[in-house]
Parts: sequence; structure tokens; C-alpha cells
Amino acid sequence: MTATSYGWLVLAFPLAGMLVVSLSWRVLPGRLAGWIASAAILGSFVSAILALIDMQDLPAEERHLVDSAWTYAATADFNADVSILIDPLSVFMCLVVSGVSFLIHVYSVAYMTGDHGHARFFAYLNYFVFSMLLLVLAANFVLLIVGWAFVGAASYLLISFWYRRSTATHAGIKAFVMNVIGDVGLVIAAFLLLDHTGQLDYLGVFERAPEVFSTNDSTIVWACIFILVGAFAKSAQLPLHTWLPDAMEGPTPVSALIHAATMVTAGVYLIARCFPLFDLAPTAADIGAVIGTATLVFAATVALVQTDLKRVIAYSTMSQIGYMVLGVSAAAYGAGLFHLMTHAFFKALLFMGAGSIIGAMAGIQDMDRMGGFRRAMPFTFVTFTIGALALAGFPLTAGWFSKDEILAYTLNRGGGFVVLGIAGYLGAALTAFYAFRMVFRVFSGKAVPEAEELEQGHLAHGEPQNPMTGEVEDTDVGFPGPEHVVAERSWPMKFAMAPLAVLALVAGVVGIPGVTDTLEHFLEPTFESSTYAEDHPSTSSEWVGLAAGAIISIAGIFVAFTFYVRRRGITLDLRDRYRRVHDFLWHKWYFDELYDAVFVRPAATAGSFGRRVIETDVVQGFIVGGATGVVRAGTSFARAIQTGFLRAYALLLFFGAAALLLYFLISSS
Amino acid sequence: MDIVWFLVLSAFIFVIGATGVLTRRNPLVVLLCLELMLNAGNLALVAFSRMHGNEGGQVFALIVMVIAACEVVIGLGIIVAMYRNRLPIDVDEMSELRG
Amino acid sequence: MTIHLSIIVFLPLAAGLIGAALPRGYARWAMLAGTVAVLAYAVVLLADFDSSARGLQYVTDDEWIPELGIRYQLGVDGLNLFMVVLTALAWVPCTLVAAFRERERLFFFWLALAETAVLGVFMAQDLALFIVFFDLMLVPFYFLIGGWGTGDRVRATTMFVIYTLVGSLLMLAAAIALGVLATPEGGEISFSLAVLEQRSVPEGTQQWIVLLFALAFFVKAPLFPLHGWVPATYRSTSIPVLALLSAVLSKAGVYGFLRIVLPVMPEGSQHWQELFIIVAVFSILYGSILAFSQDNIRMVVAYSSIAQLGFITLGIFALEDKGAQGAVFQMLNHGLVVVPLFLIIGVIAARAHGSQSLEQLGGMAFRAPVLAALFLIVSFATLAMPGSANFIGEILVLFGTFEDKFVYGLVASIGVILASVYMIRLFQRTMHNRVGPKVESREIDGLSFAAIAPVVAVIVALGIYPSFVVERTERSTVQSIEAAKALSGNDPEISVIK
Amino acid sequence: MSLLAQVQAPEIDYKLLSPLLALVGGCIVVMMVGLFRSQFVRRSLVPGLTAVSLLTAVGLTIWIWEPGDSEPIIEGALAMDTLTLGLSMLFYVAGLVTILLSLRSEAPRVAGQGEYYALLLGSITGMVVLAGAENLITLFIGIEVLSIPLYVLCATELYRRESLESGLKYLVIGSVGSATLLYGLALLYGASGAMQFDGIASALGGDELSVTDPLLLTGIALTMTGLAFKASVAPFHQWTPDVYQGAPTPITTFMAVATKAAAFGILLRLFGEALGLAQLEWAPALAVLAATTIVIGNVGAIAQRSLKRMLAWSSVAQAGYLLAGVVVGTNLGLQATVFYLAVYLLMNVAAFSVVVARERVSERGDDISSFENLGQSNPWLAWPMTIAMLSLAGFPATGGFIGKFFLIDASVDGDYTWLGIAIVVGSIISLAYYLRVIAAMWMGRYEIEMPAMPPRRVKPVSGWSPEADTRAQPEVAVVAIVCAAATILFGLWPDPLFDAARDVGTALSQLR
Repeated sequence: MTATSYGWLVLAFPLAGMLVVSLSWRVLPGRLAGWIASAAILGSFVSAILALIDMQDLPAEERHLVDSAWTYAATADFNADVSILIDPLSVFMCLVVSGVSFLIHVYSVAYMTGDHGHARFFAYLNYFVFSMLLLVLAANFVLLIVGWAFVGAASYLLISFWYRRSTATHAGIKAFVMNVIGDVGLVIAAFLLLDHTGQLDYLGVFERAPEVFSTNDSTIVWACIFILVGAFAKSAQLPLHTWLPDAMEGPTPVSALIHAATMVTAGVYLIARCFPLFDLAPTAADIGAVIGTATLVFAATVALVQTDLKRVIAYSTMSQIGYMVLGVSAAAYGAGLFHLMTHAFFKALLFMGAGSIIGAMAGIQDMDRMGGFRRAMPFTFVTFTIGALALAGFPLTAGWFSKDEILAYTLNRGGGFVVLGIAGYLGAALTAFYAFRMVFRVFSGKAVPEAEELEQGHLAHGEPQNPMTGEVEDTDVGFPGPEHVVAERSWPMKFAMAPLAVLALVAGVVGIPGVTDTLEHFLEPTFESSTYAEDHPSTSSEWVGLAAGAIISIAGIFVAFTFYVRRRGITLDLRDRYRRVHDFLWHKWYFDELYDAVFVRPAATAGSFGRRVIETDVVQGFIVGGATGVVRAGTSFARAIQTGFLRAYALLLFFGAAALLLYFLISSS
Repeated sequence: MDIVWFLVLSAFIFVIGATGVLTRRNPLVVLLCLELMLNAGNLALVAFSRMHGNEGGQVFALIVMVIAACEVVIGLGIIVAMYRNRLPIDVDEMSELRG
Repeated sequence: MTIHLSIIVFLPLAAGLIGAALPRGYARWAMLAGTVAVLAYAVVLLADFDSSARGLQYVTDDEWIPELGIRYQLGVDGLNLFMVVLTALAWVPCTLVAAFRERERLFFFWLALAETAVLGVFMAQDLALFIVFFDLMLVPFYFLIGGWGTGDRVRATTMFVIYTLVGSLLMLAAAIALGVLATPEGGEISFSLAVLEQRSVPEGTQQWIVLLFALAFFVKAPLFPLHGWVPATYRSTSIPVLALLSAVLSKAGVYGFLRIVLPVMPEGSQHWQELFIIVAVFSILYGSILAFSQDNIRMVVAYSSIAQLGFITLGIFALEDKGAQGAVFQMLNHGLVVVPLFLIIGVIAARAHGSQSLEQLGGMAFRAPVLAALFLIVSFATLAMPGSANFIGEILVLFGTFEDKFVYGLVASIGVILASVYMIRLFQRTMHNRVGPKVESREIDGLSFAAIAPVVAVIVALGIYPSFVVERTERSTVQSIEAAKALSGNDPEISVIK
Repeated sequence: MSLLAQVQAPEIDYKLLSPLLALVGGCIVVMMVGLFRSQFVRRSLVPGLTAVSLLTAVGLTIWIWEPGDSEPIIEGALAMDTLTLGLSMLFYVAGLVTILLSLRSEAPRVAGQGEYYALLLGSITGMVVLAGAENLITLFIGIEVLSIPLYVLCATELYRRESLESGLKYLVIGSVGSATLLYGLALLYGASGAMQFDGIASALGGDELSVTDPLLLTGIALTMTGLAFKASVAPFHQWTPDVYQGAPTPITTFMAVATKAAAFGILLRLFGEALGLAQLEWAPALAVLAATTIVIGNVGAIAQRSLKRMLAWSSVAQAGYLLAGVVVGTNLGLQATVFYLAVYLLMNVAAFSVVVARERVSERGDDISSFENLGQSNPWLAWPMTIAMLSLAGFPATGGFIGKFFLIDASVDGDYTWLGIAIVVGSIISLAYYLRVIAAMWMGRYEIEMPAMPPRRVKPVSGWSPEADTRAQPEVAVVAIVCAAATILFGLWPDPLFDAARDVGTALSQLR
């Protein structure tokens, strides 16, 4: 079997899993659905590995194989097949996606036990993995857009999985619409490319692009900008980011899988995939880099003050993706993807830990009410801390290598990029701070009732209620119901978290500057044609960067330690002193309010205006009413002269005759 | 004598008849006015037939007289019927049907 | 094999008449058998259709009224092939769920006549014959709405018929004028489209004739601002009839553009291109915005189809191959999604004591997962989510528009976004959220499932393999617009952003 | 040499004259027989004889049917060409229908069977004469012989006020009309010096008379008024609704279909044959009249409760449509007009006979409310009515559609496209009231939107009589069903009508 056929298998497994689970939802007992789904993902992970092996056998320059199944749509110059592209990039993505997905599936088997909709959950989850793999394997833009939208749909379904919560459904529609905006961006980009290159396949486009476009040709710049729109919508970058924090309404495994590890990084993948175009359009690339930086700083600042555990992690995700976007836009493709991988590990880990904690808190996510879980949940404590370390870029953790490599590349580009690099380090400091803000606020300090109860050995049971609205939950559809789980109590969760913890620590080995650089070399066949392929920072400068990163992260962690352990309460003083700043950050820079005022309300107003005014006055009143009015008037006239008086009739008759007479006499002369 | 005078006269008679129809409310008088109008036509016919020197017009006039007689007869018949039904003999009362 | 289109056209009518002759209670089954037979025959037609052949196939061409130059001409090509199949397909589920007790024989007779008329419209190859069927369609629907509707049904149906006839009677006059004025000195008058395409009418004349045709088709579609009949009609029409009305009748209009207006009067069409595009774009935005500000679920779909028809019109008048392709494909897709959409609305209303107000609905999914799943698929298809056939249709329309009407294309793509808003809103407000005050959720009943599921299956199948349709329609579509396209001088090399 | 030898009587072609003779003979016989008192004679024999004479006339007409340009008979007074014969066929059919509808109605009983039917035959005779008139005298005689019996027939329900009122109105206005007509004819004669149509035509063709001669044009104007009045063309239409509503319904039916046909026959002949050369002068005026008529008739018909009245208004509108065929002054126009007249007869008879059937049994007479739910209670009446309404509105698959199609075709062909559009606009307006009738029959009772007007209380028109129950009047239902069926038939297969129309077209060969 060739690599491509394994590629098809990668897709086939999750699809089959989805079909099986969804069609047999009535008969499958408790956890079985979960296990079937997990098995499917494992299958696709294995076939991804096989594909990798097969591909590595090929000589480097032949490592991009396209295989087409059938014609998807072909008319005029529009020509798209259902075809997949196997090259290092796609295989790398497949491995990350299927690998992490598998672990999260296993985690979910435990986490979602007792939820009434578990079959539905796993069907959705498999559907998501299928879509994500379709996205990364697609060999042309049309299929990419299909995968792109499918993941959006899956994310919608999973965000509003507990669809009796108004907040969940609201978050779902928000996420979906934002993603559709991204899709439209991609569609327009695809058109611009098709219109000029006459191609929709990646390879074809990338081949023709240099011939038809001069560097920074307006069309290619616009095309890249529209690609960025798609990427930003998916990766929650400014200004299309507002859906991600709300997406935390979904079950925690979903947050771990979709809104941390895989889907949200699709934008990074897309930019990397389209690098030949961005090479041609440096302007667009710069825009991407700037926005990435802006996002990473913005998100970090917001994360400083949020108290909802999952939302903090969500903002950190945005911020980390900002790093990746900065990286790939600054032509540090390898580094960007490296960070994508490591981030997948430690962020998934953090979310799993958070899930465990929330389980212990009986569904409460507010950090203000947490504390002192260290003794109650040792395993969670350890893994969560490891995740936080990696996130903070603590020396020798995976995050350290990947993030600082990006920054090193950025600085290396020189010029304006230096500013971006420095901003990146600033962000790193904030990251370290809020990462450990979480750790300390949750685990250190005196134990809250829930923690103590857990130490007694049984889980807390609160009346489930929606933290956002405060209304009592309708637990018909399942969680958040009475049953909660913590990692300490269920081996599948441990089984999922342990490997991730290890990876979060050691995954850096694939990219130790000057020593291994394995990932670099692996991805080379894809990126060798890049114009920036050659200029990467010297090993020494990279190490300098790493050192700087180390210092900054340790400093950040120390500050967090002082604020939340040594001198508790100081944060309150700070908050009171800089009330304005705090509110500004607390309200996430007022983006939601802004969009509400600019888009949502006007649309609603337009709707009601149309309904009340245009429909009634113009369409019914003027067009319909006008016509009927004329007829009515005519009717009443005809009836009015029909007086019934004989003499009046005679009069009209004579008038008519006179009129005719007049006409003829006039026309005669 | 010039044909014009005949025409003027006939037109005059015609108008008188028309005015009568328009102004009088008694059906009998209306019928008389109708006679006037028809005879105005006759006068014109005869005059023209003289002018053209062919007898068509005169024949026509004769026939018209007969027809006029018939119309009056019918009219009288209907009026009698109305009288029998104690309906007012007044064309303006005859406005049950309208609209 | 030889396929006789007349059989397809008049089979339903025959079934209806038989049903009317049978004793009470059998009419429905007779009609059902008829529709299934038509569908079967249509599938045979589809299988036998030769997508490589040029021009019409299975042509029937007989004299009808020689004095007026009207011929009985039927034919199938890529343009109407799938319209015929859609009609045949749409009628089966709607007949299945139409369970009217009172005066049922009459009901099914009208339903049958309606199918015959619609099939006739799509197959007619003679302008006069087209108009005959086009107007004939209204008669059965007049009775179906007025006789078996709800609420203020008589006003609704009267409005519907008059409103649509305003258009189509003016079209009649225009058509006759076209036929007469196109006749060369001493030539025989003829309304056969093939002949009319050869003859020519001065451009000035073409312009007003096209305008009258457009009036008729826009009203039928309907497009803003000629949709005045929509609210009343959609409110008080019974669900099965409404599904047909919205799925099939609305296509007759836009189909007319491709079949008649563009080939026969290219100059005229080209002259109004800009205007029609603006109308289309307006309808897209207006329909979408109103769709998500509606409370009645029927109205949501009603306005959404205004937007959808706007897309189709836009694709046609982009006068570009991809656009027209997309339009033809969208005609099929929209029909396919609207039928199950309305049937599902019927099912929902049945579970909410007839209430159709979003305020009072919600939370049905938990007790009715199958219903929710079907609804979900249909909603995604309706909002043209990539992966659905509708997406291919819409992307083709947009690409065709971008070619040299880029700005209009951009505005239209806003419609795509709005579509996601109102469809997801519709889905959530019925299936998700808290259980509505009036809702007594239960699973979809077998009959409705039997009616809806197959159509949904077709939707999914087309989503997986859309080029099944595209390759069959391509040739005729390109042919039908090429004359007008040549005039509009669409030059694919025009760079869109400079 | 006797004196008689001096007088050479005009030699008469009795063969061609035979239908007229049959009618006149029938008229006299019926009146005589009507004097007998026995029930059998009155109830059965008199109508039977009337029918016989009509059928004889039909047979003779078919016998002498001869396409092509035929010489006028009686010294060129009367042309028994296909136009005359074709139209007279319509008169005969209308007459037969009227007999069937009258069988159980009040009017003959009150007025006396013999007189009633004799007058009917007389009126038909007048129509034939009018349609065949070849000179001004015959024209006038025709008009009067047509009208005078109708004046009486309208008033035959002597005890009903409306009937008498309509009779008197018709008489007075009609006489005004014919007086005007007469004056117009006189002026025509004066201008051209000829009584014969062809004489007038040749005078126009010659150089002594120009088409813009004021005397001539005045004549045309007044003649047009008189004829337009008979055809109930606006603004000379006002008598129509009142008379139609007041007259006994069978007579209304007869007037609606036959009088109109006769009037249009003479319009076609006079304007086509005698004044053809002046077409550019009179056509625009006539076109304006047509448009006005279409609009007035249609808007007038909206918001009528009484069906007879509504149909009267609609017949005004139909007159407008028909006029389009005259305006264009082409052979195509002639054919279209004749074709439409035939279809018009069918659909109107269908409608009126249903009205007859209903008003006899319904307390509310011909008010629309007496048609509610007719669809359930009596489909055999509801279907013909429905078809008639659809056909009048011009829906496809009915004769009405083909007829309108033909008319529009003709008007576009004659460079009167805007008139074609006027026809269409008219039919759009007409939907408002035609559909209402259908809705009332099939869609149950509902409030009819009407401009402020108190619903008038309608007494049962011809008095409700025990035996006049729907089942007890099969002939009416049969008439309705047959006509409706024919309407559909000619909508699907109009060839026979087209052939007839073509033959008729050959009569006036001078039309282009």
C-alpha cells in the first residue's frame, strides 16, 4: 500500500466511526460508543504513522503525492477533484491531530460517562476528527474549504452540545457565524487564485503563481489577505476572536481537542500551506505577523484578570496561536509548526486538568472559589503544573524550545520584526505570570470546602447552575448533571493525561537548536522552495533567545508566586488602584460590546425596519395597495355614474357622441 | 334653396328632441321628443335625397316613420303596464336598478 | 429506448382522474401510485439521458393550433432535465403526507393537475405552450390553497393568483408581440423557440418584451420588491402544497430566463443585465435580513427562499458560464432542500399544538433525535455549507459573478453569512434551548420519516458527488447564455482588483 | 300592356333568403298557434314550433353555406355571405338556448307563450337582417327589428317592477341611440350620396369625396355612437347593467350573446366594407373607445353582488376586447372577432344558465351569497360555472384563452400592440370578480371586500316555484354542462372554430 492509500485510511477510520456510532446510538451501551470512537481514531493514527513511514522511504524531492478519488465538480475552468495531498506538512498535521485526538477521546470516555448524550458526543467528536483530517489532507482549495466548514460545523455542534443552556447555544451560533465569515474569505481567495492561475489544486496554484504574479502584485496581496481572513476566523485572531472564549461553553474535552489542540491551529496550518503565495505577497505576510503579535499581547493581557478557569486557558490559547501566526507569517514555518505541536500537547493537558478540577468543583469554573487542591488532587496538580510550565516556557520544557525559536526567527528578520519580537517576549512574561496565577489560585492556599470533601474521599455535589446566567441547569440532555469525575478516580483520564504530560516536558527534543532540528529537516521537502528557506538564525543567536526566554519566564513565575502565595491580597489593592485598567481588561477590551453595537444591533434594527416599514408600507402598501387603490377608485367612479337615472344615461350618451364628433372634426381639419 | 338651411333646421329639431329627453320626466313626453329626433333624421334624409337627386333617402324616411310608430306603441304599452302596477309614471322614479 | 415525454406530462393527470373516479379513500393511493410512476419514469429518463448530445432529446413535436403558429413541442435537455426530476421527486413525499379527509378526491385531482402543468412548463419547447402551462399551474394551486388552506385562505389565494397573473398575463401579451413581430414578411407566424431563436426582433422592442417577461418571472420567483403575495400565501397554505409551491413553482420563473429570454432576446437581456443583477442582490440581502427577524417558522423559510432565488437570478444574469451553471444547479438544490424543510416544519408544528412561533418552540431535539438529525442536515444544506451540493451551486454563482461584477459578488457573499445566521437560528429555536411552552416533543412519525428521509438521502448523495448534475447540465446551460454572453463581452481576463 | 308590366319587381334569390323566410314564417305560425288556450299547446307546442323553425333555419344555413365573395341579394340590400350566415348560426344557437331556459320561467307565462316566442323569433330575424345589411336602410331596419321585440321581452314580467323599469329604460335609451344612429346614417348618405355600402366605398375611393370631409366624419361619429350603443361600448354602455339585471334571465342571456354578435357583425361590415378606406380616420377613435370600455367594464363589475349585474358589466368589458378586432380593420381582426364571439356565446350561456338554475330555487335570487358552497351541494352546476368563469378570465385550456390570444395576435399584427396590452390589463382586473364567484362556490362563505355599499336585498327574480327545483330543471343543467364542455373542448382543440372563422373571413375580401 502506498502512502496515499494510507492517507485515505486516515480519513476512512473516523468517518466509519462516526457512522457506526451515530447509526447504532439506540443500541450501544454506556461506554461502548466511546471505545468504538477511540478505536477509530487510533486506527487513523496508526495509518498516519504508516503513511509517514511509506513517505520517508521516498527521496526528499518526491515527498508530495496527490491522489484523486473522483471528480467533485468540474465546469468551465472550475475543476475540483476529491483528492488528497500527502507531504511532510500534511502527514505531520495528521499525526498531531489524530494522536492528540486519540488521547482526548480516551479521556472523554471517562469524562462523559453518565452524560445522556454520550453517543451523540462521540459521533460529533469523530465527525470533527474526520473533518480536521480532511482539512489537512485536502489537495485543493475547494476540498480545503469543505473541511474548513466541516470543522466549523463540528465545533458548533460540540459547543452547543448541552443545548438546553441558552449560553451554550448562543456561543454556538456565534462561533458558527464567525467561521462562516472565514469560509467566505477563503471562497473569495480561491476565486482570485482560480481567476489568475486557472487552478484550484495547491500544487497547480503554487506552480503558476510565480509566473502570473509579480511580487506584491495587488491581486495576490488581496488573495492572501482573504486567506488570512479565513485563517484568523478559525484561529481566533483579532478581530475575529470573540467566539473562542464563549466556546468554552462546550464540554471540557471539546475545549481541549477543538479549541486548544487542533481546530484553532488550522489557520496556522493554512498560512504554512500557502507559503508560496505569502512569499509572493510580503505585505500580506507582514499584516499576518502584526496581527499575530497584537493578538498574543491582547489575549495575554486579558488572561491576566479573568477568573473563569477555562476562559483563562482559552485566552492563553489565543495568545499562543498568536505566536504561531507570527512565526509562520515571519516565514519561520518550521518553528511555527513546532510550536503548534508542543502547544497541542501542553494545552490539551491543561484543559484536561481543568476538566478534572471542575469535576471536583461540581461544575464551578470560577477560580475565586477554588483553592488548596494540591493535597486533594495530586495527579491533577502535577500534570497541570507541568502544562503550566510548558506554557510559561520554563527552561527545557517543550514550550520553551518552540516559542523561543519563533521569537529568534522573528528577531532575525530584522527591521520592524524586531519590534514584534520584543512584543513577543513581553507576551511571554505575561504568559508565565497568568499561567502560574492559575496554578497558585487553584492548588495553593487553604482548601475550599470542595477540596476538603474530596480529601474525605467523596465528590462535592452542587445544585448545577449556569455560571454565566446563574439560572438552574436543565440537565435533561446530561452534563452538567450530578455525576462528576476527577482524574484521580478514573484511569482513562490518567491514561490520557500522563503521556501528554511527558510530551509537554520532553517534546522539545525534536527541535533543540543545533543539536537535533529533527522537525526542521522533516518538513524541509515542503518548505525548501520558500524564498526564506535559507535565512534562519544562527544556532548561537537561537540559544541567546532561549536564554532570554528562560529568564523572562522564570521572572514571570516568580512575580505570580509573590502575588498569589507570598503576599496574597496585593492583587486586590492593585485592582482597586488601577480600577480602569482592570475593567478594561475584565471586559476583554470591550470587543463584544463593540460588535454588538456595530453588527448585531444594526442587523436586528434593519430586520425590524424591513418588517415594519418596507413590508407593510412599500411592498403591501405602495405596490399592492397602490394598484388595488386605483382599481377601487375606478370601481367607485363607474358605480357613481351608474345612477340609475335614465336621463343621466342619455346625457352621458350625448356627451360621448359629442366627444366623438369633436374628435373627428378636429382630426378632419 | 340651399341644402344648408334644411340641415340646420333638422339639426335644430334634433337638439330640441334631445333636450326634451334630457329635461322631461314624463315618459310620454320623452317618447314625443324621441319622435322629434327621429323626424329630424327624416328631414335630413329627404333633403339629401333631393340634393343627390336619388330617391334612396325618401324611401328611408318612409321606413323610419313606420319604425318610429312601432317604438311609440311599445313605449305606450310599457307605460300602461306600469300604470297597472301602480308605478309612478316618472322616469326619475325608475331608478331601482343602479350601481 | 424511446421515451415519450407526453406520458410523463399527462400521467399524473390520468392518475388524478382515476382517483376522482374511485370511491372515497382510494384517491390518495391512486395519486400516490401515479406520482411514484412518474418518478420512476423520470429516473429512467435520467438514466437514459445522453449528456454528451447537443440540443434537445426525446423531442415531441406536433401541430396544435396551426392558425396561431402554436405547436405541441416537448423536449428535454440539460436545462430542464433536473427540473423534471425534481418535480417528479417533490410530488411523491408531498402526496404521501397530504392526508386530507374532506373532499379528498377533489384535492388529489387538483394536485395531479398541478403536477401535469408544472411538468409541462418545464418541458415545453414552444413559447405559447410554455405560457399555457405556466398559467395553467395557477388554477390547481388556486383551489389547493383556497380550498384546503388555513386562516384567511381565500384572500391569500386570490392575492396569490392575481399577483402572479399580473406578471404572466403581461408576459402573454409580450410573448404574442414577440411571435408576431419576429415573423418576417410573408413568413408563417411561429412560437416555437427553435424558430424564434433564428428570427430577430429590433432591440428596442426586445427591451420592453424582456422587461415584461422579467416582471412575470420575478413575481413568480419571487424577488424583492415583487413578493407582496408571499406573506399571506405562505401563512395560509397547507404544508404539502406550500412545499411544492416553494420548491417547484418558484423555479418556473427563473427557468424561463434560461429557456426563453436569454436565447431568444439576447440584446434585450443584456440591456437589462445591470438592473436585474441589482434586483437579485437586493433580494438576497433583503430576504436574508427579514428571514432572521421573523418569528413564524414558515416566514423564515419564505424569506430565505427569496434570498435563494436572488442567488439563482444573480447567477443567471452574471452572463457567465460558471454563474449560469451554479444557477441551474441551485434551482435543483433549493427545490431539494425546501421540500423536506417544509415537511419538517409541518412535523414540528404538529408537536407544538400547531404553533409556528419561534417564541413558543424549542428543545425538541432531546425526545426527537432523528427529527433533529434530519433537520440539521437540511439546515446545513440550506445555508449552503461547504460539502453540500448547495455550496457548489453557490460558489459557482459567486465565481460567475466575481468574473466581472466583483462588487456585486462581494455584497452577495454577505448573503451567505446571513443565511448561516437565520438557518442556525431556526434550527436552534426549534430543536435546542429550553423546551418551549407549547411543545410536546415526540419522535418523528413513520409516515413523515418515509416522506422526508429519501429526499434527505438525495441531498447527501448530491453533496458527495455534485458533478453528477454539473456534467449533465453544463452543455445546455452554456449554450443558452452564450448569445447574451457574447454581447456583454465578458472577458475572463479582466483583472478584478486593480 | 298592363301597368304591372311597367313595374319590374327586383328579382329575389329565394334560396339564399330561405333562412329568413323560415324565421319569419315560424314567427307568424308561433303567434297564431299561441292563441290556442290548451296547456299542451302553450307549454310544449309553442316552444317546440319555435325550436323547429330555428332548427330549419340552421339546416338551411348549412345548406347555403358558401365561402367566398357572394353577390348581395334583393337589389344589393342584403348579403347572405358567410359572415351573415356564420353570425346567424350564433343567433340560432342563442335562440335555442333561450327557449330551453325559458321553459320553466315566469316570463312566457305572464306575457303569453305565443307572443313571447314570436317576439324572440322576430328579434332573431332582425339580427340576421342586421348582420347581412348591405345598405343603410337595411342596417336601420335590422337594428330596429332586432331591438323592438327586445324592448318588449325585457318587460315581459309585467308584475315585476325591475322588469318594467328595464324595459322602459332600454326603450328610451335605445330609441335615443337609434335616433342618433339614424342621423348619422343620414349624414353618411348625404356625404356619399349612396345608400349601398359599396357605393359609399367607391365614393370614398373616388375623388369627389375625401376621407376628411366633415359631413362624412360627423356621420361616422354619430353612426359609431349608435352602433357602439348596441354593442354596449363605453361610454354608451350604461343601459347594459340595468337592463340585463332587470330583464328575465333567459332574455338577458339572449341579449348578452346574440345582440352583441349582431352589433359586431354590422360594425365589421360597415367599417370594413363601406368605410374601410377611412380606417386611419376612425380606427384611433374606436381604439380609444375599446380601451375605455375594457377599463370601465372591468372596474364596474368588481364589487357587484348580483351575478346578473356582474355578468352584464363583464359583457361590457368583453365588448371592449371584441372591439380590438374591429379597430385593426384586417381580415385577421375579423376572424378573431368572430372566433371570440363564438367562444363568448358558449361561456356566457354556461354562466347565465347556472344563474337561471340558482335564482329559481334560492331565496337570495342571483345574489352571490346564493352560490356559496355550490361546489358541495351541486357540483353539476358548480363545475360549469367554474369553467365559464375561468374561461371568461382567460385561463388556458379554455376557449376564452384561445380567443384572447387570437385577439391580441390580431391587434399586434394590426400595429395596435398597446390595445393588446389593454386587453391583458383588463383581464387582470377581471380576475378580481371572476375568482370571487369561484371562491364563493368552492371555498365556503367569506366576507367579500367591497367599497362601502350596503348589500342590496335581492328578491327571488322569477319567483320561487315548487317544481322549479334543481333536479326538476334538467334542461338548464344540460345547457350549462354542454356549453362548459364545449368551452373546454375548443380550448384544447379549436380547429373547427378556426376553420369556420376562416370561411367567414372570406366574406369581406376587401380587408387586407
